[in-house]
This record gives sequence, structure tokens and C-alpha cells, in this order.
Amino acid sequence: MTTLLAAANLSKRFAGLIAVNQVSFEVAAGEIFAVIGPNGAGKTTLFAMIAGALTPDEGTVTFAGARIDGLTSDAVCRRGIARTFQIVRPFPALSVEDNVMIGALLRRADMRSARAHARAILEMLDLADKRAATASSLTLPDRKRLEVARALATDPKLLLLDEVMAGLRPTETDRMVAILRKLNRDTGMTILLIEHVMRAVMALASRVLVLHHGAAIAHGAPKDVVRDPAVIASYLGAEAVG
Amino acid sequence: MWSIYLNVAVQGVLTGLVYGLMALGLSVIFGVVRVVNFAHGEFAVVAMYAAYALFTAFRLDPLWALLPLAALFFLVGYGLQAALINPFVGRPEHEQFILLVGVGIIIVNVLLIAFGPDSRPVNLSYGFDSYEIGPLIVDKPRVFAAAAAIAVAAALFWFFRRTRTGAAIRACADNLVGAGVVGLNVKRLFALTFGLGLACVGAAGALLVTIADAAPSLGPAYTLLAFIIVIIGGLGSMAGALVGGVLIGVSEALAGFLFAPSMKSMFSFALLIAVLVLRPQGLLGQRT
Amino acid sequence: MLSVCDIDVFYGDAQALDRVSIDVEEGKIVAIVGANGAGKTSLIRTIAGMQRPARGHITFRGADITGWPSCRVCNAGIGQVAEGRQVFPTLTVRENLEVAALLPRARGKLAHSLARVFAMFPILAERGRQPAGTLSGGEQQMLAIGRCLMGRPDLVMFDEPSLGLAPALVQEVLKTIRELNRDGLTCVLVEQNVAVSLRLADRAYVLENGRITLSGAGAELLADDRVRQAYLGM
Amino acid sequence: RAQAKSLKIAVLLTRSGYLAPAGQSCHRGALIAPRVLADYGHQVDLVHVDVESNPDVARNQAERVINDGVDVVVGAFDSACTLAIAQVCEQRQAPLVVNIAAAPALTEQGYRFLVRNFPTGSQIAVNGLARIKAFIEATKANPKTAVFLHVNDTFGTAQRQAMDRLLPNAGMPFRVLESIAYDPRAQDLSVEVTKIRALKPDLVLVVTRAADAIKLVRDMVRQRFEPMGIISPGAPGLYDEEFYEALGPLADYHAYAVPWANPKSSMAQALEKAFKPAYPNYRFAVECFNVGFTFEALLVAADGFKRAGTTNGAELMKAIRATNIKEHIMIGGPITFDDKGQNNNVPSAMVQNRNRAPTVVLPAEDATMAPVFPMPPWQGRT
Amino acid sequence: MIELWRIAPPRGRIVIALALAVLLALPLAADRYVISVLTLIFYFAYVGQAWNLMMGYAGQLSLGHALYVGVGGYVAALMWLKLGIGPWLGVFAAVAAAAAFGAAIGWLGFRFGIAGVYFALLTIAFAEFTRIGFDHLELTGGAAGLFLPFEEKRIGEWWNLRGGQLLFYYLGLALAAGAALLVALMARSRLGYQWRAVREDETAARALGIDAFAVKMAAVVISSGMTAVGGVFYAFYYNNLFPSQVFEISRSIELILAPIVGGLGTVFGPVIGAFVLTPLGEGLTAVTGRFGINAPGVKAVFYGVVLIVIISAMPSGVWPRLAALFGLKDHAR
Ligand SMILES: Nc1ncnc2c1ncn2[C@@H]1O[C@H](COP(=O)(O)OP(=O)(O)OP(=O)(O)O)[C@@H](O)[C@H]1O
Ligand SMILES: Nc1ncnc2c1ncn2[C@@H]1O[C@H](COP(=O)(O)OP(=O)(O)OP(=O)(O)O)[C@@H](O)[C@H]1O
Ligand SMILES: [Mg+2]
Ligand SMILES: [Mg+2]
Repeated sequence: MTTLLAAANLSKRFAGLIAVNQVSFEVAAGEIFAVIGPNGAGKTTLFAMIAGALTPDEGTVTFAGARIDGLTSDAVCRRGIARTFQIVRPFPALSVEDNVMIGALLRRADMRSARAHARAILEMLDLADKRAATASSLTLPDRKRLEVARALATDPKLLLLDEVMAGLRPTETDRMVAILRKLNRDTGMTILLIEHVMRAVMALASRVLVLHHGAAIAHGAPKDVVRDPAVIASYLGAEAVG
Repeated sequence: MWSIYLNVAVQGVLTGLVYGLMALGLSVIFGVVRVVNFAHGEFAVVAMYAAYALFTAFRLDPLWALLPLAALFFLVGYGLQAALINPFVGRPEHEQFILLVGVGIIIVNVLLIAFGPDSRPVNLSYGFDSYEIGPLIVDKPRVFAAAAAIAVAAALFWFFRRTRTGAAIRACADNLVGAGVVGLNVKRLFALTFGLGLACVGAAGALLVTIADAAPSLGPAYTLLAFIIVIIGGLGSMAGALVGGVLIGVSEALAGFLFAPSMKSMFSFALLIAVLVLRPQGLLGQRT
Repeated sequence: MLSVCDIDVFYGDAQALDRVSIDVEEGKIVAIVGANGAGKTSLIRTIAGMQRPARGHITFRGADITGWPSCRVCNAGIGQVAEGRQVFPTLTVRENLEVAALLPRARGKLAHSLARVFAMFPILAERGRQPAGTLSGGEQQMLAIGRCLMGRPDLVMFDEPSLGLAPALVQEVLKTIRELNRDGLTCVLVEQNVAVSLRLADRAYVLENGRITLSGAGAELLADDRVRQAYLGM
Repeated sequence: RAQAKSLKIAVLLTRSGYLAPAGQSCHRGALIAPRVLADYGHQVDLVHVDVESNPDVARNQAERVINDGVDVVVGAFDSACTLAIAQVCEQRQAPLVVNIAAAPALTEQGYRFLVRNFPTGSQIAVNGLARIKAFIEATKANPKTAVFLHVNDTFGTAQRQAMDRLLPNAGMPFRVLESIAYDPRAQDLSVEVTKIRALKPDLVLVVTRAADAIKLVRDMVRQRFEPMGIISPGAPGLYDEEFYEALGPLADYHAYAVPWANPKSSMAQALEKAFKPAYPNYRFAVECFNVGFTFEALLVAADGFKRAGTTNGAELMKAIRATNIKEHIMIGGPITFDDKGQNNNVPSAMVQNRNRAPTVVLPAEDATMAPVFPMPPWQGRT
Repeated sequence: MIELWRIAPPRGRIVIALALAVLLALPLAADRYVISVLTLIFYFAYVGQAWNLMMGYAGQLSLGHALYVGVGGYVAALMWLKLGIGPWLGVFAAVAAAAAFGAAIGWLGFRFGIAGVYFALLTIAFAEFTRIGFDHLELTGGAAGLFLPFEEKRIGEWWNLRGGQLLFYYLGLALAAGAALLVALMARSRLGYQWRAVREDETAARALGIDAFAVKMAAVVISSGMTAVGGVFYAFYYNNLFPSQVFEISRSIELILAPIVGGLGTVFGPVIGAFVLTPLGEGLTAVTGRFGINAPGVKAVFYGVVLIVIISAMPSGVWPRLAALFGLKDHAR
């Protein structure tokens, strides 16, 4: 398998706080890769550096063989990386369909085909019946789905998902897992996800990276990682096991 | 020749301080309430007329009228914020803009109806006196006005730095959510702030009338001037307003002297553009 | 002491809380747990008067406080340590504390309150003249707690007080909450750290997508399978 | 309608907006005009419209009043507004009698339904320089140098251009050291004064607007700068009521060459008699420039109507073009128009502030006092 | 365009067709005053639409749009006066010049991340800077103004825009209608979607691959170019240009009132706004005159009050409210 994304020694500091500390990992094309870690571990910051929203203080990001660190977020997206925001950022005054249209327009100049694409994606994410509603009127789970739909509409090679399951009920989580798995299987889309919902992580990811205080503390297959004592202590909580 | 430059620069500093005081009000209001008072200059002109009226009726020197005017304008500001502006807090800028443009139009034209279009002078007994210090000739009204402007600004600084209410207002400016969390009465503090901002304007108006004659049409010009000053100094920064005022005063004066006076405000705008581009938060402003 | 009855909360058209009811007894610790975006913060903000419920009501010590502005709620004795600390970054530590004592109920007791807070968090006394924005995360959290106490509350709502703190500090903060409760303060604790907060709580509610789905004694919920599966990853 | 007894005239003036002071002054002239005109056998009905110093408003209001059956339009002080009105009048064949507006373009753009009983900017400058020369000769003073300060607006720039053209050949006893333009929106003229002071001229020539003149003189006094005199080749400012009010005795002895009401004209005296009771707070002597020209514009219209005997636009215009009025308000005359509709017989008088009143000092036949130059020092004036 | 017509609701189609027919036929019946007021309405609807494009759709607040009116007017007037090139060609130069100004302001503003009030101030600063510059520009007559010949013999030279009221009436109508159409088309184009995305949330827009800088530049360049056409209209309608008139801030304010009052970010907003505000001004003149309270300033006071009332009662504008009233809610944009 070829490596699609490689992060090497990424670090980011905020006014004294080291949010991400020398993190390296690789994601193979077609893989589903998860990043987990306690609140404030630096997961979102790591994503932001890959997506071009933040410039790393140190280290490099390589995507499909080319360096992308330092590129602006729109340039990164045009290279084929789409992201969702943990704190959802829909275009509030626009309709659900128009939100997705904007994503679809990235690779489609023709309005008609962009609209068709947007509708297909809304269909896939069970949002079709809400497409005329304004985004501001959606509930949080729907907004999370919209966030995914919009990112998907840009036809990314790599999809970055930041806690898109948070707040979903178990059945909704399962549905999302199924959708992501289908996408991954059918289109070979690579997925990098941040997740707290271990149920989803276990079901989806082939490999997991665990962050704690900005540093990678474990790395491997999900079932191995959850047994790692360091991970249990820092994240899952000693009590939870005991 | 250097003595001429000195004269020009000193005039610029003195005038700039008074303008700075007026702009200070704008900065205080924006810094806390986050409403841009697009009718700021119009309020300053109302204050000028009020000082004029007090002078003609009671021979009250504007330097003294400053105190009752500041108090009066405080009440006006407090009431205005509570009654009219509060619903617009947090709304898009263009809505605030229309609201205050409406207020400005009303002010200018009510003044026109009430006082007529001609400018109204305040004839101070010392209006034509000046101090001669070596090669430096500075006129008394300007010196007094600048000194008073510094005093008012100092009082305001003292209020914000040393009193608990001042700290509470700064707290609102710092973190509005936090202010709600600790139970500060944000609406009241906003009204208070708008009141203080207009008190500055009231005081500045009283001082302005000693160096310029009151006329309804001055309003928009002063609004623009106040804007330039606070953007240069840093919108929301109190010291910035005074610094911006002095800077504009001096640069206009020197530009007027060295180049064509008719182009002197071009320099203010050029300075404004340069500051916006190089340091958008203003000279003393903080990056948000 | 506090009872929330059937409240709905909307942001625009989006519903954040759906018929939520909770009861808080005097002197107890009540935990509210739930995933990101479940509506925990919304609940706290609603009780604190920073958000208006579309229906339902809230009573505190027998008074209907629904729709009161936050300053009035605070003055009635409900304090809050907000999500994200919300300190005033350019004010000094001392000013942060003093400003919170502007509440009418606390105004006369400034000196006493200040002494108590400094006794509880000596580090704050040390940093008294420093702008709060330059404090570390843990110090800021202490300041947020101290600031809340300056308002002399009878009930304090803690919204994710351990967020972004190192584990050692988390223990510190939780210890403080336990001590405050022992001194007679009623506490509402919102935490994602489910295990910890359930162990601390006398009573707990599980909030999911704006609805209360479970409630009971803390220890009871800790043993509940659904909770263990959904929040503890087991 | 052709047999109408009285002429309906719309008076469009800039009574609000930034030219409000002048517009309102003209308005006072218009308000008292009908009664005075009646005494001279003219029946006029006036409609008063404020054009807000805004050409859009001026244009629409011109259309409206003509719709409402107005026969003649008079206005509008501001050149931009007047030009806007002129186009409407041209298209609707309604005569426009310009009361005041100096932009040369008005009579150069080819309007047929427009006449202007007011000098163009360059005529004002020509007349003004001649008067200034006479003024200096009459007082036997000897100023060697001058600085020319002017406001950088439509009127001031036109004056400046005329001065640049005329001065070299005007045979003036003084040399102009520098021309300084200032911004009409300047809040403060102290730097301009410092700049003049540094040049140490004997004479300061100024083209100002109302409030600016006050700032100018005030700063000269404060900066203890005393030229031999402050003289305007033809501009408002030095003779506004606010100028006297603000400066008191310091307002005296400044001189200006402007068209002026002829104190010896009986019609001017009649107008003054009507003005006094109507406006006890204003002085005709101060307002006679605006009031006089506005009145004369109405007179021109009424006189044309009397001769034409009809309100038909084209015929009325023909009559107005053929105007020849000997008895009128302002110095000079008679009022006649050339092919372009311009009255070239509007000379300037030399007027000097004396005891806080504008006083004609030249030409000698119309003068009520003798000129004083150089002016007495600032100190010790009462 | 056909697409637009197809998606319009039947009632909407009838209203639009009817309104256009009435406006086209109106000169047969209406008097010249009405025609002249309507011409002004068209002008404001047109320049308002241009501003709407930038603020309503792309979310960039400009308070200095008079700059582009002035530059457009001056350039076209100069081309004709000095080079004998008529306005139909001159308009291209005018658009290019104004767009260049727009591009310069946009570049400075957007490159350095200036937004909101700060950007608004930047635009004011440029407009004022240019006003003073033109006051000193010999080529354009400086403050003394620039005049276009207005002679009887030239009337009818429509190729030089020499003509009577009707020429400008129909030209104004065409401009206003054309601008509305253009904005409607743009709004539905890819660029239009990108504008709205940037307006709503620039960070999110960029995460979707939208080059926010380029998109905002497009908005300011198109808007300034469009506005310049309004300037050419203005110059040839009034036949004179004074820097203190055309570049004045109050002109900039005047030209943004209609879209805000009518409804920002909607196609009909600027049109409705112009149809509300201009007649409001005229109506106030008439009413205050009728009741004998025509003291100068009274009208403006009422106007100010009405502005405050409208923005307090209908912050998002008259048109969305009207659309809701007529059950056209989904078509409000
Ligand atoms: N822009 C910023 N400025 C300052 N500090 C920041 C900034 N963004 C993040 N941080 C800090 O960096 C640390 C890591 O934050 P990050 O958002 O990456 O965590 P996370 O792992 O995504 O947590 P969560 O699970 O809560 O989403 C936190 O302490 C956070 O407060
Ligand atoms: N100001 C707001 N405007 C619109 N929606 C909001 C706002 N604040 C919260 N919401 C929405 O309300 C819902 C509940 O949010 P809330 O912040 O109460 O959750 P929470 O349980 O505190 O989550 P977290 O664990 O992330 O703090 C979410 O859908 C959220 O997106
Ligand atoms: Mg995160
Ligand atoms: Mg929360």
C-alpha cells in the first residue's frame, strides 16, 4: 500500500503551551485511521495543521508525495483534503442543499451537475428531506452530518473527520459508521478521524494513534491500543477499567 | 525657521489633544459596547451648541460649562443606550450604521432648525490672547482647552483604572460572557459606558467651541475625524485616542505647512491607510 | 433548593434542550453527564439566566427565577464556573476577584471573601497584580472558582472544570469542589470525565441530545451498563 | 393662462445642507420681494423650495414646480444645483433666472432658457483687482508684497485661476509671494496663518467662505500677525453677521470688492425698508448681497413678464433676454444680457467694514465713507 | 436567464412582467416630474445593486462607493471632452479605471486581513483621499468642476448620451433591470455561491477549497466596475462633475441606503429600497410643504426618523418582509 499522508515531527505551541509535540505518523491510501486522546490532547490542533488552518512550528506534512505544510487551507482542500470542524461551522443563512453545493462546486463548474452531486450526497447522509431548510435550523446531529456532507461534496482523496459522532445516538452512530465504511470500500477514500466514541473507533479504524498532552503515546491496531496501560491510565481512566 | 516649525507642531499638539478627547469617547464606546457611533461628531456639535447657549445665557465660560455638559451628556448617553441602541448591540455593523446615521441626520437638522445655519462663536474675554514664550506664540484658548482635555482624559483613566465600576466596565470589554457569568449587569454597564463616551463628547464639545465656532454642518466632519484618530490610535484603546489625536494634529499641521494646506487632510487619510495596512489594530491597539 | 421543570431551549430554530427537568437538593453534589453538544452548557446557561427557555420554569428557594437576567440570578445566590473559565484576561487577578464582588449580596463582604479565596488558593494572592490572561490554565481555573466564590453563592454550577487541565490538576480541582461542598456549598457538576464525576456525585443525570435519558444516584449510574458502554468505552 | 395677471415663480435655494447659510440669506430676500415688487407694479406669486444643497433634489424639484404650473424658476446659489435646474428648465422651456452662481460654465454650456444677473468668477476677479488697485491708490499706501489665500472649492478655484491669469498684467503695486489654497473642510486655519506669517507679506488677499474668515482673522490676532490689510477680491466671509459677532472691533477695516447694493438707489432703499421690519434680527447692510441679487432675479423675471404679457415660456424668455432695467438694486447697470444670457454690467464696489458695518468706500460716487488703509493695529481697537 | 424565469413562481412572473410593462409604457402617461423621480430611482437601484453585490452577497462593507461613481464619471467625461470618444466607448475605460481602484483597495484590504469596520474605514479613506486629489487635479478642472457641453443642437445625439429626460429614463430602466438580472444570475453562479460562503463563514469557506482572497477581489472589482457605469450615467445626466459633490461621503451613504433598507443580499432589495426611499424623500418634501412646515431641515428630520424606524422594525430589510407577506419566502433571496 502506498502512503497517502505522512506527518513528520509535527509540533505546535500556543503561548507557552505545547499543544502538539513531535508527532509523526503515516496514513496509507484507502485506510481508515483514527486519532484519539483526552480533551485538549491536541487532536484538533493536529488536524488544523494538516488542513492548512494552522502552520506547524516544526515538522512537515506530505500528501500524495508533495509537501503541503504552509499551504493555505483552500489550497490544501484543492489538493484533495477535506475536513469537518469539531465545532460545526455551517453557512447558517443558506439552505442545506446550498451548503453542500458550495462544496460540490469545487470540482464542478456546471451548476446542474454540482446540484445533482449535492443531492446524491444529501441522500447518502439521510439529509435529503431537509435540503430546503436553512442550516441554522438544524439540530446538532444533523449539523454534524451536514458538515460531513459538505466535506464529501468536494470529492476528497482524504477526509478528515473531527468528532463527527459526538452527540449522535448509538443507532445514529452505527448508521454513520456504515456510511463511512461504504464510502471507504466503494470509492477507496482514505479517512482520518478524531473520535471519542470508542464504539465507532473500534468498528472503523484499522489503526489508531493516541495523543496525550500533545505527544503520541501509543500507535497500532485498535484492540491492541485499548489494552496499552499508558492509554488506559491517561485516557480511558484507571477507574473505568477497575 | 525652526521656531516656525516649533509653533506649528505645538499648535498641532494642542488642537490634537482636544480632538483626541472627542475621539476618546468613540473609542471607549466601541471598546466596550462594540457599537460604532457613527453620529459621534454630531453629538460633539450638540455639545458645542450647548456650551454656546450656556455662554450666551449666563456668560458661563465653556471651560466651566464642561462639567455640567459632561454630566448632561452622560445622562443623554445613558438614556440613548438604554432606549435606542441596546437592541442593536451585537447586530451587524451596517444595521448599527443606519441607526446612527439616522440619529446623525436628525441631530444636524434639528440644530439647523433651532439655531440656523450660521456658525455661532463664543466670544471669550481672553479669546484673542496668546502666550509668547521665546519664539513660541500659542493662544490661550488652545492652551486651556488642551489642558482641560488632558484633565478630563486623566479623570477618565482614573475612573477606569482605579474604581471598581471602571474595572467592571473593562471586564465587559474583556469578556462579555465572563461578565454575565459573574453577574455583572451588562446592560447597565453598557449604558454607563455610552454615557461616559458621550460625557467625553460633551466635555470635548465645550472645549471645541473655544477653538472653533459651532455650526450644524460640522457634525459629519467631526465624526470622520474621530474615526481617523481612533483607528490610528487603536480602536478601543484609551491612550491610543489621545496619541492618535496628537499625531493627526501634528501631521496635519506640518503637512499643511510643508506642502499645500488644502491637501493636509490627504495626509491624515494616507496615514490612516498606512496604519490600516501595516498595523490594522492601530498603534496602541491590541491584536484580537 | 433548585428545580428545573420541563424546559425547552432553542438557538434560532435549533432545539438544544427538550423538556429537561432536574432537582438539586441543598448541600448535595449533582452531576450532569453527557457527550459533546448534549446540551449541558445550555442547561447551565439557562439556569444562570443567560439563555431564555422557550417553555418550562426554574425555581430557586421557592422563587420563580425563569427569565430573570443573569445579574439577578447571581444575586439570588446561584454562581457559576463557566465552561472555558471566562476570566477577564487584561484585568489583574485581584481585579477579576473584586469585580465579581460587585453583586449587591457580596459587596459588603469583599475583604472577607478575598481573604477566604486567597486562603484557599494561595497562588492567586501571589499573582494578584498579574493580568489574568497570563496565568496558566490551571491557575485560571482556580481564579474562575475563586471569582465565583467572591459573589457569595449558595449554589455553584461547575461546567467542565477539569477541561484542559493536567491530571494532577484535575485531582486538585475536584478536591476543591469536594471541600467546598463539605463547607455547605451546593454544587452542580458538569463533566465529560464521567467516571470521576459520577463517583463524586450524590445524584446524577445523563443528558443526551437535549434530553434527560437516565438519572439516579451517582454510584448507581456508574454501575449501569448503558452508561458504561456509552461513556466509558466498555 | 396666457392672460395671467401675476407671474408664478419658484425660488429654489439651498436652505439646508452645507450651503444653508447663503441659501437662507437669499430666502429672506425672496420672502420680502413680492411686496416691494408690487409697489413697482409687478405681480408675482412665489413658491419656495429647499434643494438641500443636493443636485438630485434640485433637479426633481425643478421638474415638480414646473409641473405645478410655475412660469419662471429663480435660484439656486450653488453652481452644481443651478446646473441641474438649468437642464430641466432648458428641456421644459421655462426661463431660469440665476440669482447667484459664479461657475462660468453656466453661460458657456449653451443654455437658451437661462440668464444670469451675476458676474462670473473671472469677472469678479477682474472687477476686484481694479477696485483693489483704486483702493490702494486712494489711500496712498504702499504695500510691496502680498499673499493670496483661497478656499479650494468651486468658487475659490475659479478665482484663483482668474487671478493667476490677471495678476501679472494688472499693474498692481505689490508682488504676490505665494498663493495658498486651503481645504474648505479644514477645521482649523492656524497653520495656514503661521505659513502666511512666515512670509511676512504687507497685504493678505483672501477668498474665503463665511466661517473660515473668522478663523483666519482670529488666528492672525492670536499669532500677533498684523498685515497692512486683509482684502478680498470678491468673496463672502468678511461681511457676514457671524463675522462681526465673533470678532467685534477686530472685524473692522477689512475690505472686499464685491457687487453691492447701491445705497443711493431708491429701489434699494425701498427694499431695505421692507427688510427691516421683516427681519429685526438681521441687518440689510450685511445681507444686501444675497438679498439684493435674489430680489433682482425676481425683478428680471417680473419685468420680462410685464413686457411679454404672457407666461408662454419661449416668449417670456425672449422678453427676459431683452431685459434692460435701469432702476434696480445693485451698483452698476443697467441690467442687460448678452447672447449667452450673461449680464456683463455687474461691477464690484469696494466695501470696508467700519464700526462693524459694511460701508461702501469706492467708487467715490456711491461711497458713504472714505477708505482707510493700512488698517489700525489689532491692539487698542474699540 | 431562461432558467431564472423558469424557477420564478407564477405570481412573481406576473408581477415582474407587469411592472416592466408599466415602467416601459409610463412615459406615455406620466408627467415629467414622475419620470424624473423614477430616473433617480433607477439610478439608485442600479448603484445600490452594485453595492449589494459586494456587501449583500460577498459580505464586504464598503462605505466609499462614491469613489467609483466619481472615477467612472470623470473618466468617461474626460474621454469625451479631451479625446472625443463618446460614452458608449468611454464607459469601458471608466469601468476599467474604477475596477483598478477597487482592485487596489481590495488588494490592500484583503491581503492584510482588514475586515468589517476597518475595511469600511479604508474605503472611506480612499474616497476622501481621491476627492482631495481631484480637487487639485488640473486636468479635470480641480475643485472648479468639469462641465459637459449641453447644447440644443446636440440633443438627439444618443451616441454621445445627449438627449432629453426620456433617453435617461429608459437608460436608467435598462441599467436597473440589467443589474438586477446580472445579480440574479451571478447569485446563482458558482462565484455567487462562493461569495455567500465567504460572507457566512470565511474559515469554513476556505476549508472547502474556496480562495477567499480571489473571491473577495472578484466582488470588489465587479462591484466597482458596475458602479462606474452608474457614474457615467450620472455624469452625462447632470453634465457636470465637482469632486466635492461626487466623492462626498454623504453620497456614499446615500447609495447604500436603498439596498440595506430594501434587503441586503437579495435581488429585489436594492430595487424595493430605491422605490421606498426616493419617493419617501419627495413625499416628505411635498407633505411638509403642504402642511406649511417647510422649514429647511424638517424633511431631513423625518427622513432620519423613518430610517431609524425601518432599521429597528425590519433589520433585514423591507423585501424579505414583503416576500413573507406574499408567501414568497423561499424566493426572498
Ligand atoms: N488558538 C489557540 N490558542 C491557544 N491555545 C489553543 C488554541 N487552540 C487550541 N489551544 C489549546 O491547545 C490544546 C489542544 O487543543 P485541541 O483543540 O487540539 O485539543 P483536542 O485534542 O482536539 O481536544 P478535544 O477533545 O476537547 O477536542 C488545548 O489546551 C487548547 O486549549
Ligand atoms: N450560541 C449557540 N448558538 C447556536 N447553537 C448553539 C449555541 N450554543 C450551543 N448550541 C448548540 O446547542 C446544543 C447543545 O450545546 P451545549 O453547548 O449546551 O452542549 P454541551 O453538552 O455543553 O457540549 P460540550 O461538551 O461540547 O460542552 C449543540 O447542538 C450546540 O451546537
Ligand atoms: Mg478537538
Ligand atoms: Mg459544554
